[in-house]
Parts: sequence; C-alpha cells; structure tokens
Amino acid sequence: MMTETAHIHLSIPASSEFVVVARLSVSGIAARMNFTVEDIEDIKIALSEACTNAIQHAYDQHEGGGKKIDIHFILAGDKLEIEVRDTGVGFNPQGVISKKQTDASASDQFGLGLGLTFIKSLMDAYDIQSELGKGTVVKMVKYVSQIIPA
Amino acid sequence: MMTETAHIHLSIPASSEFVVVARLSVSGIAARMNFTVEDIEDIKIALSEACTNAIQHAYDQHEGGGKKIDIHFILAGDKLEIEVRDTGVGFNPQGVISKKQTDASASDQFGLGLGLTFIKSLMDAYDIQSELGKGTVVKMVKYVSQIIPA
Amino acid sequence: MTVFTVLHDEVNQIPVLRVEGEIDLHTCPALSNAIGQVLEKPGSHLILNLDKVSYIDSTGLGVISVAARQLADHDGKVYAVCTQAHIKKVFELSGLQGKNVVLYDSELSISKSL
Amino acid sequence: MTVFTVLHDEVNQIPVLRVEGEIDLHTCPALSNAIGQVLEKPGSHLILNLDKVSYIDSTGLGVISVAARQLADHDGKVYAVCTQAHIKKVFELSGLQGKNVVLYDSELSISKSL
Ligand SMILES: Nc1ncnc2c1ncn2[C@@H]1O[C@H](COP(=O)(O)OP(=O)(O)O)[C@@H](O)[C@H]1O
Ligand SMILES: Nc1ncnc2c1ncn2[C@@H]1O[C@H](COP(=O)(O)OP(=O)(O)O)[C@@H](O)[C@H]1O
Repeated sequence: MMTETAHIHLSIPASSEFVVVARLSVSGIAARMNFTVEDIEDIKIALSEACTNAIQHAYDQHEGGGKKIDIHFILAGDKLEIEVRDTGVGFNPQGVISKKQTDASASDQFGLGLGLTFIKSLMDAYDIQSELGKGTVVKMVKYVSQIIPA
Repeated sequence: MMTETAHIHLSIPASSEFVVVARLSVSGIAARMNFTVEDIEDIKIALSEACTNAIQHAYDQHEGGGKKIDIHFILAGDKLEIEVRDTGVGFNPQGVISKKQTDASASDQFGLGLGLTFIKSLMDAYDIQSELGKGTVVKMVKYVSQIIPA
Repeated sequence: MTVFTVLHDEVNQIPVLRVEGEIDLHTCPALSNAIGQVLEKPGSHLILNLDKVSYIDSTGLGVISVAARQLADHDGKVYAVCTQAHIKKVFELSGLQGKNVVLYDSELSISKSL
Repeated sequence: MTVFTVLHDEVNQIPVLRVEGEIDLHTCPALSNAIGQVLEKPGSHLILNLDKVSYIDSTGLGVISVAARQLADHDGKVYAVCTQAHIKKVFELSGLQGKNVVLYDSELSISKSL
C-alpha cells in the first residue's frame, strides 16, 4: 500500500502528560503499516521510554517551559524509523551501564535503568547520538514482520 | 492541571491513510484537557474534515508527493485551538455555499459539502483564511464544557 | 484502531452490510464498493448495520447519501442500524436522516417495522 | 484513552489494588501514592491486579520494584495479576519477575496458592 517514503513529524512539550499523545500517534502509524498488535505494543513502549528519558533526564526540571521533544517518523515500506530528539543536557551513552550499576538504588525517580534496555529489546535496531549540553537523538527501527505461511 | 499554554505540532502527508493519525493525536490531547467523551468525538470529526478537505481539495492529485498538512494544537487552559494548514490551491470560503447549491449533485467525490458545515456545528468557533495558489488555514476552537453541578 | 471490514448478508431478502471500524476518507472507498456490489442486483432496500462503527464523518455520509439516491430511483431506502450516540449525532447533523435514510436501533426492529 | 484509577480492596487480609488505565510517567505517581498508603499499614504482601491495565512501561515497573523491595524487608511479595500477553512481556523483559514479584492469572489463583 505504501510505496513511497512518508514522513510524519510530531512535536510535544517535554511534559509527562503528552507522552500518551506520542503513543497514540505511533499506534495509528504502525497500524497503517500493518504491524501486528504485538509489534505495535512494542513500538509504543520504546517510543514512550525515549520520551520519558527526554522529560526526566534531558531537561533540567527547574528551567521552566519551552522544552520540547521532536519526534520524526519515517515510513519506508516495511520499515518504521523513529527519531526522538531533545535539546537537553545530553549524556554519554557508553557510560550509562557502569554508572547505573553503582547508583541504581540511589535514584528517587521512577525508572529502573530499564528504559534503554526496553528500547534495545523491543526494537530491531537503535542508535543514540548525544552531545553534552546540546541534546540527544534516539533513533530506533522496527520492521513489519513477514508473515510466514503455515 | 494545565496552566501554561502548551503547543503541539503534527505534520502528516496529505494522504487519506494518515487522517487517522491526526484523529488519534487529538483524542489524546483532548482527553488530557478533560474534554468529555462526546466533545472528543466532535473534535475528532472536525479535525478529520479539515484534513479531508486539504487532501481532496487543496492539493492537485496529479502533482505527486511532498504535499503535507500541518496541524498546530494550542492548549490554553480550557481552550483547545486547532490550526490546519495546507499549501494547496486555496479557495474563496465566501463562495462555497452558493457554489455548492448549484453543483452539489454533480460531485463524484465523497462528500456532501458537509465538511465545513460539520466543523461549524461541532466546534465553538472557526475561521478560514485562504489565498488562491497559496493555501488554506482552518482554525477551530473548542472549550472544555463547564460541568454544571446538579 | 480496528481493521475496517464490511460483511455481506441477507435478512428477509433484504441485503445487509455489517460494517466494522472507522469510516473516513481512507475506508469509504471500500464501503462504497461493497454497497455498489449489493446494488448491482435489483432490490429495493439496503440495511447498513453501523453498530460496530466507531467513527464516521462526512465522507461516510457522502457514500450513504449516494446509495440512498440510487435506491430512491426504485422507491428503496437505506435502513441504518446505529445505537451509539456519537454516530447518530453525525446523521442528525447531516440532514440525511428522514428522507431516504432511516435510523433503527437494531436489525430486528427493522424486520418488525417492514 | 481511559481514565487512570486505582481501587483499594482487601482479600483474605491481603491488600488488593485494582488498577485501570495506562501506567506511564504521568500516571505512575498516582500508583506510587496508592501503594504507599497501603504499605503504611503493617502487612506482608500486596496484590496488584493489573488485568485492566492497557499499557505499562519501565516507569510502572520502577514503582512496582520499589514496592517489592519495601515488602521484601518483611518477607513480603508483590502478587501481580495479569493475563494480557503484552503486559506480561514487559514483566519478563524487566527481570523483575520471580524475585519478589510473582505473576498470577487471577486473584483466585493467588488465594488458592497461599
Ligand atoms: N535523553 C536523555 N538525555 C540525557 N540523559 C539521558 C537521556 N536518555 C537517557 N539518559 C541517561 O541514561 C540513563 C539510563 O536511561 P534509562 O535506561 O532509560 O534508565 P532510567 O531512565 O530509568 O534512568 C539515564 O539515567 C540518564 O542518565
Ligand atoms: N483546504 C481547502 N483547499 C481548497 N479548497 C477547499 C478547502 N477546504 C474546502 N475547500 C472548498 O470548499 C468546498 C466545501 O468544502 P466542504 O464543506 O468540506 O465539502 P466537500 O468537501 O464535501 O466539498 C470544497 O468543495 C472546496 O471547493
């Protein structure tokens, strides 16, 4: 049905109440691409995790409004690519695992350090580009599963 | 809950398959603003009508890709403002009613000339700015109903 | 988002189309095709069960209005089944209701009234 | 999108929280509060009925994990009821399951097992 590449862009304030809007949008997009119900759930979670991270980690909570999350959906045949961009503090993706092992229990924020793990397990590919002081781009890819005839 | 004005932007290709994405997004937004289920349905229809018009009327169907619809949601307290923008052919909103009365039955496209009527009846306010050759902006406003205590 | 389906049946020799999903610009061609196939056979009425339709807008009403006009040529009508308030509301707003489109609460209540 | 609710009950002197809606960053503070209130009273286990939860992600698992750790101090556990495959999957992925969080298919099967 979809032969050309389609591009959808969603921009939301970096605030917890709008993560559901990202989730609803992607569920519509994924359904149109004929992802299975199970895959759609996976994609919803992965996208929510990326948004949650932008809200909780990227933007200093005391700095007030104007912080937004830009989400780009690129629909190319059976491939859905999602890019989640923030312009927050940035981080070193390589350093996350070791850091987590030391202070995981000290966190009083919601989250287990599971966010990136979920993205990794639920999507077919992912990549993080982050620059300290500039922001973060999380890219993730999911392919529509080929239905194997019984 | 929402005191500051929040701004959400959604950009979709001007193609029928993505109207549902606009609809899902706005249902999440409207639910967060505590619109009633009935109001949410009204808003979904009004937004779909504006998108449908952009797809059917604004963009010459033979001109190929690159045509998009930009939707801006402005959440200001109990007021939801939606702006639907296309960069298509444009039209004279004042001329629509008389034109429709003459050739309504001749149309082989889906639609009764009901689209704008629905937007008008379902929303609390609406406005159309259109320029021939430049495009159209449909603005519509809905207020969260005050619940009157019984 | 449910998948859009139109199932064809017949009750008391009246064709019935049971629609499920959202009727919008994207799905109304499928509805229009299904109606077109049914109306190829001579007959006077059409039952359109919209009870499992979660969304409809002017595009769907356009399709139904075209069908109603075709049927009217042979004194036929569209009997639409819908119980959901937000779907009914769209029919009311459209002004389609009454003329050649009649709303019912169930397929049974149509059978009884004929 | 359904409204998020947490209902408090008690079955065989074990506190039960029945959650409905989506558990994400926005709603997990409400879940956390509800759990906090229940855990103020001494007791060893907590039943978390998630059968009407349509969505959960790491934020919700974070809250449940905190509760499980608190309960573990008194040899208590979180008994979570969930039958939906996509909710179960999140528990499996999290590695939380097994330790102090046990999944059940119904509240009844918990009662039987205790
Ligand atoms: N968008 C982001 N901006 C800044 N830091 C981030 C971002 N995403 C992730 N991080 C860092 O990576 C860590 C691990 O993230 P994650 O696996 O989602 O677990 P959690 O959110 O529970 O800490 C975070 O604690 C944070 O330090
Ligand atoms: N975005 C738009 N760009 C160009 N023309 C438009 C646009 N929206 C509406 N129109 C014009 O206004 C007319 C009435 O629109 P509407 O009430 O939605 O009915 P319908 O879509 O069934 O024709 C259309 O037929 C079209 O000529």
